[in-house]
Amino acid sequence: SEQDVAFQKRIDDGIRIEPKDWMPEGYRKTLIRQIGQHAHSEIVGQLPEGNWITRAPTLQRKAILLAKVQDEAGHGLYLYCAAETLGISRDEMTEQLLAGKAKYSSIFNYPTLTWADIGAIGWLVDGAAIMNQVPLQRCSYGPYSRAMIRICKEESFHQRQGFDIMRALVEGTEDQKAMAQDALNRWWWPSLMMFGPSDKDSVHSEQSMRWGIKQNTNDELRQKFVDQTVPQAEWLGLTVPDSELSWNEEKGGYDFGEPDWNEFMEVIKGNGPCNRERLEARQKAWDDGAWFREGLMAHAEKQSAPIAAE
Amino acid sequence: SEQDVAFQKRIDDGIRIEPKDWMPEGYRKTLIRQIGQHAHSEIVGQLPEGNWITRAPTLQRKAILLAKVQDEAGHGLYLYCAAETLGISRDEMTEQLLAGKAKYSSIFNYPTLTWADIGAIGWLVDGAAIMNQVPLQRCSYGPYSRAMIRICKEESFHQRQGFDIMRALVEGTEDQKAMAQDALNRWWWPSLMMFGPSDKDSVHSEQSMRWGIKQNTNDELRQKFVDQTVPQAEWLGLTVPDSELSWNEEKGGYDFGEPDWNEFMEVIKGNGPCNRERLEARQKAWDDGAWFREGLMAHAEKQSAPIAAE
Amino acid sequence: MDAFVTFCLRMGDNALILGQRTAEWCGHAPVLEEDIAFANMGLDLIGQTQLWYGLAAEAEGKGRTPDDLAFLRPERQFLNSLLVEQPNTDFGHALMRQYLFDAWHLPMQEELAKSSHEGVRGLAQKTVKEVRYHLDRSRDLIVRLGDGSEESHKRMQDALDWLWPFTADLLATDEVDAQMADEGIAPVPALIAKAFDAETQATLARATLTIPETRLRRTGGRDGIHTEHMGYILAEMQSLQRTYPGARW
Amino acid sequence: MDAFVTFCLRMGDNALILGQRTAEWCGHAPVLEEDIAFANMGLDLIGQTQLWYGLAAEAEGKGRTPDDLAFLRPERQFLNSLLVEQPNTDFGHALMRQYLFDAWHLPMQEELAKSSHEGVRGLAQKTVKEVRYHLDRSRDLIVRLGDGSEESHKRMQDALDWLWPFTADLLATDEVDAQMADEGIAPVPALIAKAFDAETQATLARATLTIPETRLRRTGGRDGIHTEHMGYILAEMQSLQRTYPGARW
Repeated sequence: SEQDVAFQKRIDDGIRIEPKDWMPEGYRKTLIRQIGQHAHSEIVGQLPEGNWITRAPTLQRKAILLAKVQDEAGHGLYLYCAAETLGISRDEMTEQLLAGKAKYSSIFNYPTLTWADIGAIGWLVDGAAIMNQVPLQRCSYGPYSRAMIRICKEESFHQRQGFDIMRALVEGTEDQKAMAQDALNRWWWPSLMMFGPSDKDSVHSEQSMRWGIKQNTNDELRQKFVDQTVPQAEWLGLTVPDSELSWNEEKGGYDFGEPDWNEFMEVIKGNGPCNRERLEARQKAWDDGAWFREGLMAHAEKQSAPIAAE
Repeated sequence: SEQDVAFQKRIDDGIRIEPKDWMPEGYRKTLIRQIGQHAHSEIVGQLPEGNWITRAPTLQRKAILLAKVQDEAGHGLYLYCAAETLGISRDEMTEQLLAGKAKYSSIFNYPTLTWADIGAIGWLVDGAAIMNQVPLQRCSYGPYSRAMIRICKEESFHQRQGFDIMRALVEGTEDQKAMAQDALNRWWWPSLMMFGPSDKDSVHSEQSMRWGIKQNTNDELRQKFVDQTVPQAEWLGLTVPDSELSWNEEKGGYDFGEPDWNEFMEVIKGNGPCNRERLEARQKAWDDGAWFREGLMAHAEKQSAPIAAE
Repeated sequence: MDAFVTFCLRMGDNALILGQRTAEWCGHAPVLEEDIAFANMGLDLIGQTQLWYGLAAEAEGKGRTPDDLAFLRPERQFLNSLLVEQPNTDFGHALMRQYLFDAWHLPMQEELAKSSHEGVRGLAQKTVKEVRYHLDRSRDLIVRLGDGSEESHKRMQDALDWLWPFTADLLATDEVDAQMADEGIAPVPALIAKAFDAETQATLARATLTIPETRLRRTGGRDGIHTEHMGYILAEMQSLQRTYPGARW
Repeated sequence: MDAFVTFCLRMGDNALILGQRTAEWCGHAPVLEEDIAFANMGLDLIGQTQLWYGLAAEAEGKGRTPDDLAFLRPERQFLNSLLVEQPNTDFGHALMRQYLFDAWHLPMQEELAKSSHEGVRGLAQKTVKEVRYHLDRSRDLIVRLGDGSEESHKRMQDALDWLWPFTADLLATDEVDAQMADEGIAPVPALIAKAFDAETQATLARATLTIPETRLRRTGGRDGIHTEHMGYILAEMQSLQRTYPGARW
C-alpha cells in the first residue's frame, strides 16, 4: 500500500518512528514481541543472579551485585514502558510470560552453581547482550531506541564488573581458578546461543532488518562476540572449551565450533535445566503478590471516592 | 464416698489402677492433664533439637540426634496412647495444645542457638526429665507407669549422649569450650525450673502425691538434680552460673540460688522466647497435613465401601 | 569489648542482616517497582554496613576488615536486633519489618548526625537522607495497605502482631547506650523511644492498624542471643568465606 | 577419579542428601507416625552414607574420613542425583521423592547384594532390608494418597509431574557404570531401569496417577552439576565444620 511505501521510506531515510505514527501491523507485532522478550529477559534475569546476592563473598561484591540486579529490574521497567507505547499493557505481557506464550532469553534457564557463574554471566552474558543491544540504539522505533541508549550505558558497567570477578578468581587460589574455568566451560556455549540460530535458520531476520529493527545478522554478531571474548579469556589464562577454535588470518577473525542447536531448541521449548523453576518463581511472585496489588488499588479507590458516597 | 475410700486403699496398697477400673473424676482429670502435658512436651521437644539435625557437625552426631528425636516422637506416641485409655483422643489433645489450653514443658520455649545447646539439652534437660520420670515408673496408673518404664530406659541414653557432646566440646578448641560454657549458662536456670515452682507454691502437688501420681516434691527432685549435675559440670571443667552455689556438708547436698520465677511464670503464660514459634510450627504441621490425613481416610473409606455401592 | 565498638557493631549488624533479608526479595516481589525498591534498600543497607564496620574495625584496632566482621564472626558475636532477622513470611511481614526498623532508624540517624564523634557524625550525615527516604516509602505503604482491602489490612495486622514484640529489642538499652549518650556519641535512648512511639502511633492509626497489647518483649539480639533464624542466615551468608578460608574475591 | 570411588560417592551422596531433606521434616510432619517414619528413614540413610563413604575413602586411600567427604567437599564434587536434592515443597513432594528413589534403590541394593566386591556386597546385604521396608512404606502411601481424596490425588499428581523428569538422573549411565558392570561390582544399568519402570508403572497405575509425558530430562547431578537448591543444602549442612576448621566434635 501507499502507507507501507511511505513508512518504508521513513525508515530508509533514518527517521524514527514514534508511537503516534502510523505503522504496519507486522512492525508493531514484531516490536511488541521483541521488546516484550527483552523486558521479560531482564525480569527473569534477576533470578539466576539474585540467587547469589545473599552469598556474595564480600560486602563490596554484594553491593555491586545488588546494584546490578536493581539495574536489570529498571531495564525491565523501561522496556515494558516502551512496549506499552505500542498498545499492550504490562499485565498483558506478564500474563503472556507466565502462560509460556512469550519467551525470554534462554540463557537464564541455566543454573548459577558457583560464585564464578556470577562473574561469567557478567563477562559473557552481558557481553553478548551488549553486542546485541548496541545496534538497537539505532532501532527505527523511537521509544525502543531511547530505552536501549540508557540500557547500554549500564550494561557495559555490568560486563566490566563480571570480568573483574573473573580476574579476582584467576588471580586467587587454585580452587578459585578452577571455579572460574568451570564457569567458562558451562557458560561459553549458551552465550554463543544468545545470538540466535544461524542466519540460514533464522525466521524473522530479513523483514526485521528491512524495518530497521535489526541491524546485524545473528552470525555477524556471534563472530564479533567470539573475536572480542577469546583474547579476554586468554588474558585471564582460561581455556575456551572449543577444540575447533583457531585464528583465521584471512578473515581476520576466529573460526569456531557450532553450538549444540538441539540443546538450544530444547531450552527454547521449555526443556532447559531451569525453565520450570524460573517460570514457577515468577508465577509465585505474581500469585503471592496479588493481595498487595489489590490492597493498593482498594486504597486508591477509597481516596478517589467522592465524599458523598461515604 | 465408699468408692473413693476403696480407691485410695488400692493406691495405698500399691495396686495399679487400670483403664477399666473405677476412678475419681479428679484422678482421671489430673492424669489426663499430666500425661497430655508430658506427651506434648515430647512432640514440641522435637523442634529445638530438630533445628540442629541438618547442621550436626559429623555423620555420627547427626545419626545420634536423628535417633533421639525419633525416640521423642515415639515417647509422644506411647503417652498419647496411655492418655487415650482415660477417654480422650489424640486429636482432642492436639487441639488443646494448639489452642494454648494444654501446656508443655516450658524448657522447649528456649531457642537452640549453637551445637553446644544440643549437648546441654541432652545433659541437663534430659537429666532433669529423668529425675522427674524415674519415680513415675511407680505411678499408680498402670498404662502411664508402663509407658514411663519404656521411656526412662531410652532417656538415660539421651542424657549420656548429651554429656558426650559436652565432653567433646570441652576437650576441643577454645571456641568449642566457650560454646559449651555459653550453653550451660543459658540452660542451667531453665533446667532447674523444669521441676516446677517451689513446694510452697505448687498447686497440684499434695493431692497428686496422695493418689500416687507423684512420688516426690518439686524441691526434693530439684535438689537431687543439682547434687547430681554440679560434679558433672566440675568434671567437664565448666562453671555453673550460680554465685550462691556451695556444698553444704550438713545436709549432704548443695545450697543453690533461686531461679527467676517471674521468668518462669512469663514463659508458662506464653511469653517465653519461643512460645509463639513452637506453637506456630505445630499449627503449621497440623494445617499443612490436613490433606494427608483426609486423603488416607478417603482411601480407607473407598476400601471398606461395599462392592454394591461402587 | 569496647563500648564504642559494640555500638558500631550493633548498628552495622542491623544494617547487614536487614540487608540480607531485603535482598532475598530480588526477583520475587509483587511488582517490579518493589523489586527495584527492595534492591535499592538492600544496597543502602549494605553501604551502611560497610561504614559502620569501618568505624568498628578502626576503633578495635586489631586489623580486622569490614569483611572479616561480616563473614568471620560466629552467631553469638552478632549484635543486631531480633527484628531484622525475622523471616520473609510474606511481603507484608517484609514491609512491616522495614517500617518498624525505619521508624527507629531515622530518629537515630538524625541524632547521630549531631554526634560528638566525627566518624559517626559523618556517617550519619551521609546516610540520613536515604534512611529518610526509606521511612517515607515504608510509611506510605503501611498506610495504603493497612487501609486498603480487607485482605491487605489483615495481612498487615498479622505482620504487626507478629513483629511488634521484637521492637523491644530495637529500643532496649544497656550500659553501652548510657556510655554512648554520656559521651555525646549517640542520643539518649529515651529520645529515640519517644520519636519511635510518636511515629508508630500516628502512622499505624492512619493505617487503621492496632498495636497489639502484649506483655511479650523479645530481646537479646543486642547481646548476641538470637532467634533460631539467625544461624541459617549466617550459614548461607558466610558459606563462601568459610569454605575457602583466606581467599580473596 | 577412580571409577569405584566415583561409584561409591554417588551412592553415598544420594543417601546423605536425601537424608538431609528427610530430616527437615522432624517435628513438622502431618501425623506423629510420619515424624517417626521420616526420622527413621533419615537415620537409615545417614547410616548408609557412612558405609558408602567408608568404602570410598578406603579405596581412595588419601586418608580422608567419611566426615571429610560429607563436610569438606564443595558442591561441584557432590555426585548425587538431582532428584534427592529437590525441596520439601509439601509432604506430597517428600513422599513422591522418596518413593521414586526407593523404586530405584531397592533393585539396585538387591543386585549389589550379589556384587563381586566384598565390601559392596556386605554393605548391600546389610542395608537391603531397610531399603525394602522404605519402598514398601512409600509405595503404600503413594497408592493410598493417589487413590485418596480429590485433593490428595491432585497433590500427588503435581508432585509426580514435578519430580518425574529428575528420575532421568537416577537412571543415567556413563562409563563409570559400564566399568562397574563389567567388573561385576554393580548391576548392568538396563536391569535397574527395567525394574524401576516395572515398579513405577504398576504402582502409579494403582495410585491412579499418570506418568507425565514430557521430553524434559533433568540430569547432571552425577557429574556434580546440580540444581540451585544444592548450594543451600551444603551451606547449612557444612556450616559448623567450615566455621571451625579442624575441630573435633
